[in-house]
Amino acid sequence: MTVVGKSWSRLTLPGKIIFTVVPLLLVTTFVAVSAIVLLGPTIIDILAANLPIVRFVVAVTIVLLMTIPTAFLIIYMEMKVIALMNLRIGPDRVGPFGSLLSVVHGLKVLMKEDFTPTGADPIVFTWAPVVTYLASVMTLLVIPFAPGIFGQDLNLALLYFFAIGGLSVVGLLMAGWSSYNKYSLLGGLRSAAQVISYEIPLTLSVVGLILLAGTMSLNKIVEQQSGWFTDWYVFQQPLAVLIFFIAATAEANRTPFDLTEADSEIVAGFATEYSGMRFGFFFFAEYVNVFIISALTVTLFFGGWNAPFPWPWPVTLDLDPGSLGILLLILVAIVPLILTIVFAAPVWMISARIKGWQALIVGFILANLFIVAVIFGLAYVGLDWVAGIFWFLGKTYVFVFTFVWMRGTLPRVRIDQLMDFAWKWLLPASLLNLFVTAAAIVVARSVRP
Amino acid sequence: MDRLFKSRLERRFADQLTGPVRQRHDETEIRIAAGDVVAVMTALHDEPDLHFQFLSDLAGVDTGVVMQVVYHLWSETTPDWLRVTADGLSREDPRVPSVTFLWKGAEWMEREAYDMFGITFEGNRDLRRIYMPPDYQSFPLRKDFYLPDDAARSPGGGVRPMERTQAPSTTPTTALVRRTPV
Amino acid sequence: MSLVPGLGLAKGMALTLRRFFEPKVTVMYPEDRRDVPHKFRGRLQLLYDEWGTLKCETCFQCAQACPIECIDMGGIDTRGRYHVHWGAPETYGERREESALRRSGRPVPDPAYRPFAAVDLGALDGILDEYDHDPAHMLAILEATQAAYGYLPVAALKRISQLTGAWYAMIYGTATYYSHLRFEPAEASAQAAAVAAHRPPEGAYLAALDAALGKRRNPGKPARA
Amino acid sequence: MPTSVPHQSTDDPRVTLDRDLGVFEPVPPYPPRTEREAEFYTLGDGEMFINMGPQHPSTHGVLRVVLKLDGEKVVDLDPVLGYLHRGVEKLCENADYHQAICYTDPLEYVSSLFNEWAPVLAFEKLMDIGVPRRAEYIRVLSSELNRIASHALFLGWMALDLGGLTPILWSFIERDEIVDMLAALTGQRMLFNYFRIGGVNGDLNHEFMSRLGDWMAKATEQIEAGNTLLNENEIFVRRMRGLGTIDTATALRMVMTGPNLRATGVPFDIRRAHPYSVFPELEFDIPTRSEGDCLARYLLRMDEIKQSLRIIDQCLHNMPDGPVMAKLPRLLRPRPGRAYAAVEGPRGQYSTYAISDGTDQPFRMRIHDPSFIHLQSVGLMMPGHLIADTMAIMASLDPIMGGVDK
Repeated sequence: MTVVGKSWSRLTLPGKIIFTVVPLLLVTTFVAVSAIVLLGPTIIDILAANLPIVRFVVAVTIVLLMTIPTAFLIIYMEMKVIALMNLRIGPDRVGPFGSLLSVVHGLKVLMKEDFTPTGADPIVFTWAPVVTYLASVMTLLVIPFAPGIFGQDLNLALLYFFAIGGLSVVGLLMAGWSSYNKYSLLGGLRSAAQVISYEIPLTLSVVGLILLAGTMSLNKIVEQQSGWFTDWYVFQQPLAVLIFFIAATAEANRTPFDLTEADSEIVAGFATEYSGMRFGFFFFAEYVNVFIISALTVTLFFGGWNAPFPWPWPVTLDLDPGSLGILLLILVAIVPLILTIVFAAPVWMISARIKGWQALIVGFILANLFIVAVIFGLAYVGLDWVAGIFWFLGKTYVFVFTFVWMRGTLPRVRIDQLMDFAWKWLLPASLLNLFVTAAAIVVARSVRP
Repeated sequence: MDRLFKSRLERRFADQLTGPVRQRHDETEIRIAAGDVVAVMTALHDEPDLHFQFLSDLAGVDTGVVMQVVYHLWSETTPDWLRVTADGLSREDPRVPSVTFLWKGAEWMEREAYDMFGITFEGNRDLRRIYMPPDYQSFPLRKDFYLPDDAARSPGGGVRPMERTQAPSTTPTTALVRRTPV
Repeated sequence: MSLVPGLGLAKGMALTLRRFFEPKVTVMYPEDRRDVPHKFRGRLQLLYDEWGTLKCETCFQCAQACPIECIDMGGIDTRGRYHVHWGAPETYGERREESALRRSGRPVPDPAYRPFAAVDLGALDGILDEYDHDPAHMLAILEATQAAYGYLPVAALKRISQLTGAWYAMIYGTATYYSHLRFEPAEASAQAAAVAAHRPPEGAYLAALDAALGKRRNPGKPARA
Repeated sequence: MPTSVPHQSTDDPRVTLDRDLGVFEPVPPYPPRTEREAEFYTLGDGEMFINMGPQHPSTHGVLRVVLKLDGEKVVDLDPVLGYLHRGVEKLCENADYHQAICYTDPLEYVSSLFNEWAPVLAFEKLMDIGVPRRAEYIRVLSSELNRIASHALFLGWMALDLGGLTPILWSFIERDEIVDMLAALTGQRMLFNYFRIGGVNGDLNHEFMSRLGDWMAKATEQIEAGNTLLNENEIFVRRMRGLGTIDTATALRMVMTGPNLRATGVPFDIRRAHPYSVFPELEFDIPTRSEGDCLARYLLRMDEIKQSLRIIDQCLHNMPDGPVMAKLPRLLRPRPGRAYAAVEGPRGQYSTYAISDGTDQPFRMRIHDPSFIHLQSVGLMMPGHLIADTMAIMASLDPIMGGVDK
């Protein structure tokens, strides 16, 4: 054995990793820096010339990545909220308050065996979850999260939304058909019937709003609702909101309209034969759908990213941290220290039993929370997109909570009652809403053109 | 104990009774032959002074010598349980008429008695095994049933998953998937 | 159903929301454990006395009484000669198989007692008849049996158990409790006595102990020879 | 039906199977044994079989139902039993009288006390044993508590089979309190094994009484609160009303008993029709409903809970002093004879027919279970309804597979 081999074998595992990774990193950095120096201008030129494409690629990537934590959050929310309504505690072991349990679920799904049942059509069977998932994710592209934060500002965003959203039923039908299982088939066909029936009231309920707004671009619809919360369309179209929400529940296959995966009737519907990550895609798609439907409801009827009240005084923060010079560094170093001591002091003085180091730890945590709060407060006041995202997500999660709440309360309807409700109640109601809106617009224009 | 009821029964079913009417606690027991089951049960069910509308229980019994089928009936005309014992069924081929024409709900109880004792209920539309697998060949509640011997006669000892259940006969039969009536 | 459509749904939703904030009933199991009722019968454990020895005296009463026959126990009898076992094999051997065989009209083999010498049990049946097969007269039955055979053959105990319905282990317990009942012929007992005679007498130890301690022990009970 | 054609696994192309394991056809691989079987397993135009169970989320145990469907509509069905068959009757024949009671305990595992009561009554008749009055009152008290626990669980299951997640957990809270107090009384939470021939195993104790007192104070209020979730829920009521309707004559023909019969308007309750124990001394009503549908069965059980609370209240007030166990010989040997006893359980009539041949083991012990009887009327109610209603109808009859399969 050579000297090199001997000294290598004496290294601990972290040592081995460091000795391998550090030279690699050095080489990579050198190559990357030289590539950027040599080719940088060219790349920037190319990117600048195709800015819309770059924007699209970045948006798609971000949206795709965003769906996963969103789904995790909603799954956790569903577990916890329903548990609390059931007088249980729910997940509480993994992470603080069990909040990482859905992440663990995701890992579990990844590790599980992914099998195809005998008799299934492997190609269709494999592609079905992908179609469902992509159909969900693609609709996220047109939703404006905040001023300037959106994937694409389409003129026909609403139409695009319904068109792509309707695609997900193709995925469910593919899953139901290819599984070679009668329960799956029943689930797939149920979902087809349900989604097609509820597309109509869903779309019709929004037509009145389109008449009012005069546009199908979601950005413009949101901008028209700025100002006080009375400007939101919910106050001009209350019936439409109700119809939209009910139909959207059915579209997202949520309780009480979760007939496609009714576990007490048809086991798990279209997902009966799925396992592993292919099932995970369906699972994620369902929760992403919940988010999307809530987001669209907020966008259309509840003012989108607008705060319910306009900020009373216009603020422009002209902070230029660079002007502080070396002082900035000193501030960054000293402020946390000072704050820690400031927050630790009262804690230390509260009780003689609290030791100094304990008080310091508490003070450090409090100081950090304070700093974060200050930074967010400044950002909220100073940056309009932070405020927009705050309000948008806040309102959206109120609706997500409503979906979960309904799931915790309501039993499931039967398939014939579902169809009756769509065709005999929702469709006439949405038509009525449309006619009344149209008439009101005509009258209003004739009175005050 | 309803003494009047005893005399009523003795008068009404004088020809059919194969033994004395016995009474103990709150039970009145009559014994009839297997052939008379239809007549006696119909009379008990239909006649207004008897009016036994509730079939409480239907049980097979193997006494070791003969087979019996025991019916327990309830009526508002008497405070007693009426026990009707169809007695004297042969152990080789016990046969008794079904009472499903009066109580359709007796169907499964008769199936159970068939499954456990091998008693054939003539007129039951669906007389097949209910608990034991279809290829099981012995009757577990009979007194001569002895597990190590009798269960071994059935393929798999009577324990099989539902997919593997074989044909009840010893010769294998081809699959019979009937799609549409011919 | 109310007249206003959706009122029932709204009431239900309000109820769940109210319960959302109510205190929860979950017991966080490994951290806090509920108190088990005093009468709880599910504990499977043997108790120890304050000196750390097992309280169990291998009396087999629990195994006999166990209605679902889940207790399986074995032990040596008080004289250290016979290994007694009570559990599923005995239970099934004595009860299930036997009664199944008896009812199906087949002979009842008894492999468990084959190693013991066969004895003619004709006399025993007379004794049992005399006492009306009543397990309440067990001691008298056993004494009469010993009088008839000179000792208590295992086959006879088995037969008594069968005919009186008393558990075998119970009869065995009765027989071992009384010192005048014996399980082997008198010659074997005499042999054992002869072996015992070779040991130094117990009194010698005690006398030495008294001398060493310089005081008299409790003179109440004479030492057994 | 071994097919000799090698079948390639889709999952792993290297694996070939000697039979097509992935495809399970509910049609049995042998010629039909009866006309009914032949008729059922013959498919008409546009019909298909669907095999529900034995592993299905809501069959209340291991029940297998072969459904013949026309689209989503159920044309016919064939329940296949025996997945939980333990041969309890045979086991009881080979156990002595005390042991036999333990075997009946886990039959309907949510209402164990009634399963014990029927054989205990029959054996007491067989041996002419009188039971002390205090023991009778304790039996009534504990069994009515068990009835409430069983009904509470039913209410939750019903909702669960209709897709509601919450009620089942709320009713488990209710049941847990009752089961805990019964554990303080009997020593076990589920299989109480409390009734003995000639009395009960142990007197009332302080722990039980204090728990019972706490619970009684809030019981009515709690049960009412849980009910508002479903009773007025439009979705629930619309699904249940008019579903699985059965009329009085048919119910009698199907030998139904208990709440399922009373929901059709017959006030038949063995506690009144053929009184046993101390029920003649107690005051209670027999709630009936005339609709005979799932909603009636559901609401009827709710009324029964109130009546049970009434009975418990009276038991506590009238509880006499005295022993709880009759003086019995250690070895029970009834003289040859026959006895039949029935009790009114939460599902209907539990009864036992015991024959003694003079030994210490019952010669024959027949156990009659209401779940078994009620399950067969599913075949009568189901055709014409949708697949979603199969579970609702089945749940409304409240069968427990432990009792169905014995």
